[in-house]
Amino acid sequence: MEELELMIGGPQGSGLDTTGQILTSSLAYIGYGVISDREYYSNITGKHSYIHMKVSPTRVPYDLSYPVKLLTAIDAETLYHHYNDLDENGYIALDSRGLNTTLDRIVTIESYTKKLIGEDLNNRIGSTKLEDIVQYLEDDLSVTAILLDYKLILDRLVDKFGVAASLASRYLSSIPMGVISGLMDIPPEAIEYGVRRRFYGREKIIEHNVYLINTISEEIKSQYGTPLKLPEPKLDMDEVMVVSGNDIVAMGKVVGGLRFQSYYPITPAADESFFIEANQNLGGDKGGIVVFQTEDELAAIAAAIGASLTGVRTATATSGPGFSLMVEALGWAGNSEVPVVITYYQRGGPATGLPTRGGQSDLLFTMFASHGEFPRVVLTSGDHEEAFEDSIIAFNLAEKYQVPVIHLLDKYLANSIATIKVPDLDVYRIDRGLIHRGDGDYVRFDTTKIVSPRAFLGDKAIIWYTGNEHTEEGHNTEDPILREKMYRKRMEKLKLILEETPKKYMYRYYGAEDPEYILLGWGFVKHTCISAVKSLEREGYRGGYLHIKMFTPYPEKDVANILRKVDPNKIIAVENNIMLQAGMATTLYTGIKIRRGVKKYTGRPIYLHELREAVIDLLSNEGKEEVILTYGS
Amino acid sequence: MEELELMIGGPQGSGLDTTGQILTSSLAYIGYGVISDREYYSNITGKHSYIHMKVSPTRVPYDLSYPVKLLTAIDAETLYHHYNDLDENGYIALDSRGLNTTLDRIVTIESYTKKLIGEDLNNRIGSTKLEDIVQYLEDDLSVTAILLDYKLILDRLVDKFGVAASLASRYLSSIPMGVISGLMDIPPEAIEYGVRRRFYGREKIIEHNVYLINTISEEIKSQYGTPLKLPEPKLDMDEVMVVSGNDIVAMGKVVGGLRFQSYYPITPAADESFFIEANQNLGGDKGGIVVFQTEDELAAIAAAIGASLTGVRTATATSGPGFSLMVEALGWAGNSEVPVVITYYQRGGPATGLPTRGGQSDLLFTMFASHGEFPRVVLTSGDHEEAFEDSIIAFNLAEKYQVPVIHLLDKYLANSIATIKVPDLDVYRIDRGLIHRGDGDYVRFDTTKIVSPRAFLGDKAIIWYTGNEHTEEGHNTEDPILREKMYRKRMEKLKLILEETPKKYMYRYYGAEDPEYILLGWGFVKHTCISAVKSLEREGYRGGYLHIKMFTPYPEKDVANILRKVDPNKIIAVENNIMLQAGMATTLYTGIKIRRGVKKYTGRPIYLHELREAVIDLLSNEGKEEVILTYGS
Amino acid sequence: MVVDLKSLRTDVWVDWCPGCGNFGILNATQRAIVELGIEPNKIVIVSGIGCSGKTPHFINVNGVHTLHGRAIPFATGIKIANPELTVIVHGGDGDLLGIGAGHFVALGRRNLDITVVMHNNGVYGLTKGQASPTLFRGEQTKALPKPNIQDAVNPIALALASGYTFVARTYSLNIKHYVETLKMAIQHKGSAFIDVLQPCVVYNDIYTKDFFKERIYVLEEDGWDPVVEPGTPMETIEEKINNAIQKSLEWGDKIPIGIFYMNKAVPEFGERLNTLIDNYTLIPPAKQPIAREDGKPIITNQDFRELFSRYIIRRR
Amino acid sequence: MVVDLKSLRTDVWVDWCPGCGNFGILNATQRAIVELGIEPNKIVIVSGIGCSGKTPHFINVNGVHTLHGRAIPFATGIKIANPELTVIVHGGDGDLLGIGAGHFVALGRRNLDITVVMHNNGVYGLTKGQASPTLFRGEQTKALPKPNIQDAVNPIALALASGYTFVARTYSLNIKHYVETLKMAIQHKGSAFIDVLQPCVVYNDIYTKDFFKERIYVLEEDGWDPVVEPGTPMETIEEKINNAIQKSLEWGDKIPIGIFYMNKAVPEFGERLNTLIDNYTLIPPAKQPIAREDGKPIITNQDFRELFSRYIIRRR
Ligand SMILES: Cc1ncc(C[n+]2csc(CCOP(=O)(O)OP(=O)(O)O)c2C)c(N)n1
Ligand SMILES: Cc1ncc(C[n+]2csc(CCOP(=O)(O)OP(=O)(O)O)c2C)c(N)n1
Ligand code: SF4
Ligand code: SF4
Ligand SMILES: [Mg+2]
Ligand SMILES: [Mg+2]
Repeated sequence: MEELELMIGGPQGSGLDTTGQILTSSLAYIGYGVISDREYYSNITGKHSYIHMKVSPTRVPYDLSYPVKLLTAIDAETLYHHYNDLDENGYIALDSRGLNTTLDRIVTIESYTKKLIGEDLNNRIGSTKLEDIVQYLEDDLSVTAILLDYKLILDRLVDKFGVAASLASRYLSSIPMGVISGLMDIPPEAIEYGVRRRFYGREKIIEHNVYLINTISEEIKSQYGTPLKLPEPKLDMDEVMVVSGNDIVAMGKVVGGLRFQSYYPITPAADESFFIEANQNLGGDKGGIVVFQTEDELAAIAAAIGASLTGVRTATATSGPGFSLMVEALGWAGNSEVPVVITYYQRGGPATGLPTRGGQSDLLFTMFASHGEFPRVVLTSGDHEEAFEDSIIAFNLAEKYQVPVIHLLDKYLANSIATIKVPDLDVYRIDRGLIHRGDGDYVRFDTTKIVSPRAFLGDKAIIWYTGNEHTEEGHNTEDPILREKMYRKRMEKLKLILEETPKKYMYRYYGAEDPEYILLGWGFVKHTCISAVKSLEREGYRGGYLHIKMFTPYPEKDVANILRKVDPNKIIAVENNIMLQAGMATTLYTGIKIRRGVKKYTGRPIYLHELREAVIDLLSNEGKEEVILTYGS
Repeated sequence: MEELELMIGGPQGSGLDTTGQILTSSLAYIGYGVISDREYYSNITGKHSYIHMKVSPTRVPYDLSYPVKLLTAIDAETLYHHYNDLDENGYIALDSRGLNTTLDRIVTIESYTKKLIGEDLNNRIGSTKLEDIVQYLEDDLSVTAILLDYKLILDRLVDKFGVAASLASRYLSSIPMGVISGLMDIPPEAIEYGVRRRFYGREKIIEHNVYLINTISEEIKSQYGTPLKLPEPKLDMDEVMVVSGNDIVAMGKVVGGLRFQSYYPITPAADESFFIEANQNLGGDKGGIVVFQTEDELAAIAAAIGASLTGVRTATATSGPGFSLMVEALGWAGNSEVPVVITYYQRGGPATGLPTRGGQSDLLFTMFASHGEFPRVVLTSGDHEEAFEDSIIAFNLAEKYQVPVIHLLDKYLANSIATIKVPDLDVYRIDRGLIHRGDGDYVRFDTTKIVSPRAFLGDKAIIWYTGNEHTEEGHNTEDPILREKMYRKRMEKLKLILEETPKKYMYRYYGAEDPEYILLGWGFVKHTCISAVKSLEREGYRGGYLHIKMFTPYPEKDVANILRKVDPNKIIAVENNIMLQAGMATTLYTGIKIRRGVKKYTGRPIYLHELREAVIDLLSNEGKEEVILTYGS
Repeated sequence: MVVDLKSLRTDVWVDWCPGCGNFGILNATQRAIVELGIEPNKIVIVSGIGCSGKTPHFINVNGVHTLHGRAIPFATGIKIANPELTVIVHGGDGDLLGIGAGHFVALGRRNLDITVVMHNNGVYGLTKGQASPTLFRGEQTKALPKPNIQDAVNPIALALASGYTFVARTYSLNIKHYVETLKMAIQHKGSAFIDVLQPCVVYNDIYTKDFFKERIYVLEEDGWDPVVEPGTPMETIEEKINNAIQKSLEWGDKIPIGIFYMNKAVPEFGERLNTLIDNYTLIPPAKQPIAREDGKPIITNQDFRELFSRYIIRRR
Repeated sequence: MVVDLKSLRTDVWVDWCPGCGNFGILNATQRAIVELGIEPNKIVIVSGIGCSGKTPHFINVNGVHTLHGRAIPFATGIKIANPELTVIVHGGDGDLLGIGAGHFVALGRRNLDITVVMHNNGVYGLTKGQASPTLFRGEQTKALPKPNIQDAVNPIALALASGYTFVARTYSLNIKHYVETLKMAIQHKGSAFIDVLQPCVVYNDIYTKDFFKERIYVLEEDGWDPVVEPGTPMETIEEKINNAIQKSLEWGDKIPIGIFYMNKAVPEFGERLNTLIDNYTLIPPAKQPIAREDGKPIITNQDFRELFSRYIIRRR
């Protein structure tokens, strides 16, 4: 076994988040590369949630795929969602007490989902009883079922440590960890390391968890051996960071010089602001970062712009509904040439949509949001490393060109935890662009330059800003000639950005130099596409993946050159939306019509196995325009 | 002289609006076709404003152009703005008392504008004294200057009617009307007709105005003759309407079944709501229209959506800044399949921009506004007739397909007064789409149909709506399969709309069947483009004008077919924006790259004379990509 | 149609946390509807976003689950277009007094006949426990990394300052009191606001059931007279408003619930509209036909000419 | 730098209507700045959209003319990022209490040291005279086709309910009173609100100069004590708030101007931030370096490892 995919499922509120963090830390401590995606409902307690994790000894395995080798369930419901996700010869762990559960007794499953599951189970097995499902898995897939009495296990805590019986259930999530630890042969000190990190300083909790996990692990090993043990890790990192997308963006922003972040809570963006707040003190003389919870997103962006005018690097973080409310002020920033970064985590739309699920359906919106025309940057990131780098670059672009920068990410990235290299900060520079420090004859909007030097409110010069068209001083004007000049000055920044920005921040190409087909994508589809291309190569399809990072301004010439390597019919956009928005943006700027695509908009990520199939399908059926993916619970 | 262009200028607050209305009515009464554009600052009192009017005996002359034959000035400032706008052998009328004014004494002109004017005058004439400018116009352009002592004229009111001296200045704008009336030989009863309409019932005011205008007119005729008299009118309309764009849209909405309009005041949209409010009572048993001023635009759109759910045809009217605030709720309407019409009058952006000037820079924004993907209609109108028709069609599309419809107009249309045919309402049908009236087994979002029958809140069925993804009943769901189904169901409406909507609501083509070049445009550029094509035809350029009306969904096949008649290099987009947004939309959907354009974004309309020149320029210089227009004060 | 508690339930699983105060609100709201005997198709529950926002899905009457902060304007449109509907807004404290505060104030200015029920739990429940506008400065509920640095807004005082003509507070676990209060609010002709104290068992470890149990007392039992009848002199009205505001400042060992203020003398928004629009009350927008049998607009050519005669010119 | 009245004028023509009350506000604001002796580069005037919104262009100090309704949040960002600046908001009554009401309430909850000057003219001036939120129901100013059907909001009461610690009213044509009031508001450490009665000569034919001349009287001359000093007992504070609200209801033959309420005991927002952020007061965001001389981030590799040590794992 080269890599391992596993899953832990249970109700929201049962500690899955913590489980994911501990396990990832433990595995990272041993030296494995890990990605861990978390799927959950917009609900605080009770609905089904799960962690889908991929572990590799050789790389950071971003390309989540199905089937999984191991499924551990905290509750009975889990198996109903995932019995189809298991690999042959796989393993499941569940509570032996729940075996006579039937589907109709699970109240927390939505009726539609229940109907589908019921139909499928009845067709396949003729029963919805858990016991029968287990039997089926054992028979048909040679799955090994590990049945444990969860209550008895938790009672050990009561017996050994005197934990109150009512509180013992808080340790439920240690049971799957124990099973995983056993089957994978994770050493006890690695588990302890992971637990200790998570519950830093809370010794009792650490003790209980470690005890439980490690004893279960031993028992599992003695009974089942260590069939899921991976080869020794071979990644060349002595040190890794275990971070979610939210975390790493926050870190990038801190390094990039963020000193004022305003926000209004929203999934999946808010965790970034909480992270910054938790780390807002930079150490005595460096001061600290203001993290400001506003009354709404209209205020969040307005406050960020206001703060920026004083010369502070400012940002706000939000998601679709919040950004929709920021649109008017975005135009103000564009008009007044204000550097401000909007970190935008896409989730499933439209409206409230699927608030805790992913999507990539806001690209065209960000490219054209707000009435009127003004320059902006739309920058997107495909993985944690890119996200870190882009978070710094975003500020540089914002200040150098005095434009709002929208850093567009998605929930998949935001909520997945990865083990990545600790970045080397020496490669970064803070580029603040042109700054005017004196007083004298200064005018803020000097039309002799495309980017005129910026002075800060509170420094020596007196400055005016306005949302109206303005004179060089910043006073309202309606003079047609001046209007034309000022308008063009602003818009010409787009050309400048395109000329001056290194290409790697605009797009990246992976794969064959002479491809027969090209996948085109952006954001979190990146590694899944790269892996699909690689894997298809082995089957004789020579292809490439074009990863677009900057959509405004759009690197049209380079992209066109790359895409012209293949017939337009051999370009396949891969996106978490229905319109193929990156494809549309590409057509818009290159004139190359992108007709074909792999689309997924269920809120779940695109998995490698389904992408591979879809690409093969499209490459083998010329007439087919789209494949719509729906895998994942 | 076949047609006449004239101008009346004066300070904001001096009654120019009224002047335009009276004059247009008087001319319409005689039988002329008139268009009257009004340009004004974002200011209540004092800044320069003017009416630019074109009068034709044979048509409604939408194609405003320069130079003008007659300039009448209420104040001294006017001539500084318009001395360049005059035609040879033209006429100016101004107050003899202001002749020794110099530019530096006019405080109300912006400093930048003043600088440009000063430089030009000094170069050309070596003086900024009004007297010298008049002299120059007489010498160089053979202009006839009609110098009148305005104060003496107004004193007649004091003498004859005992009007208080302090109030006499309210009649100032009658002086230009008198001059125009004289030079054009407008009969006294036509003047009286126009005045009476405007000041209906206020007999004293009517008397004073009529007296003043007609006496001045007589004097002018006796001194200058009637050099600007047009041929007898030949339009085949017995009856006309004299309406602004705001007015005609309001009328269309009333006819179309609007019963609830929410709005928040904003230029240039608010006049539409005031018009509806003034006419809200439809006559006893028909009831009346609620016109509801909200606390902001977030509330305006929310209230409109809420009202729509009860089965009422609802709309809101706004401009860029307001629409920017409506973006989130727009997505809610799309997601919940709510018919609602947003009448959107574009003005100069971005942000507050040029609040009282025109623009066409919000097209791409409306096409992609709001996070997530959902169907919508973006419909645009090119003149008053189209606007009327589209206002009705908009409701039909909204209800038939249960989608938000954005009816995109511009300030040029909104604020220009035209004489148009009284519409025949018998050609219109109210299409309310599928409606469910009973109770029983109804579900609101029946996925077996693309458009499922709508029930109204308050009728028999119980209904749920939500901004989340939802079940057929309207409850939140996160089921991936149902999500995919519901999402696709919504998006497929776009195809349906494209298939079922008559082509004339999507695009119109004017000009040669075998063109050598094609102008592509939308909105108020329509007639100027048609006239340019016609006029260039006479000079040997055979061309056509493609007028796009619907941008979402986009009639890509038909448009591509038309555009393919010419080399892509011979397609010229003509737009009041810098990005060539309709051109971009066209590339996006057809793949035909539109590189060349005539752009104007000074906030003033595109004039025929400058468009003609620009098109010739582009047709004669293959390498040239753009011509930027800036004419107009 | 017989409306009973059972028929007011839906098939949707109520996904609030076990022990959440929202259950009390849900049950009591259903009970009030039953007791008032309003037909389910004539009620609309309009909600914002949050745990509170899910309420309509659990009640078998019309439900409109809108956007964060916008429940009031959606509800406003519904009520104005079809005044025969009973419209109840359910919103969170963040929803109504944070992002929605502007609309909250505006509704007071209209006295439109809507009942606003605020689920006051001191936190942003659904986004995992940030401070809401009703949490006091210095307080640090469970999910807060640091004590709250914003002052609380006083919902009762804000409602009074905004012009609500019915202002009350109740407690989500005092079902009886809630039911009575809601019934009176619905029956009141005008904008009604109910501040419902609602324990959030997951995130608010300050304002718990225990906390409230000891402190809550009922205003009505206290010889309190909040009612303004038509004809009451201005000074008395002002005095009652002032008393109500003063009462609303009481938050410590004793916390009053009950009706703080109720003014029957202010014309409702529909009445106001009726002064502008012919027959608004009789044939409001939702009752007006817009097309004839043959599909033509109800406005005929002749109607059009009459309505807009001022804009039509017959050539001389 | 010597700041005198003349140097506080700009070259921009003041395009308000002749006789507009805004001229008084403009002059008096300049005068207050001169009298306080604040350097122009350390003041920022932040405005919304409307006739009132144009104010900053006419004063030779920093000016930020923002969006309709958003002046307060823009100002909030400026002040928090650089607390050494004196930040004054100029907004219309529509701007602050209509579209901006949510932010108006939120500022009160923070007690951030900003002064909000509301140009209260009862109308939406720049959009040609629609009713603003301060116009009473039933009133019909010049441009209204029909009498106003929304109730007025009481700005003073709303400010008090929202938590402003300095709440005053003045009159745009009583320059002396305006100057004194504004000076006190600026000097007050906390959120200050001034309701400025401002005749709009073009659209408001009810609240004219003549109207105000007869009615206005100065609270201070009346033995009025609105000040809360640190240490004042809670009951006294509540009483003062109540008195202030009661006073604010007075609008008829007599209209009070002056300070309605002033509380010196509430910690300002910057102080609150200082409890969370090391040295916030000393080195607020605007004073923090973010790069080293060589352009590298001020956060070194070592700093990074220290700050985020919890997220870094050294392989076993
Ligand atoms: C425009 C927008 N911003 C943010 C959110 C995220 N959000 C969802 S619920 C919520 C707060 C809920 O708090 P509250 O209104 O108090 O309701 P509760 O959950 O406590 O009942 C927020 C901020 C959103 N849905 N929309
Ligand atoms: C989002 C938005 N909506 C509407 C407008 C149009 N608008 C400009 S000024 C104004 C109202 C001004 O009234 P007020 O705030 O009272 O200021 P005043 O002009 O009376 O000083 C409005 C609605 C706008 N600029 N932005
Ligand atoms: S988070 Fe709090 S308010 Fe939300 S359901 Fe759970 S207990 Fe109730
Ligand atoms: S419209 Fe009114 S408020 Fe605006 S400038 Fe004129 S008088 Fe002043
Ligand atoms: Mg809450
Ligand atoms: Mg105002």
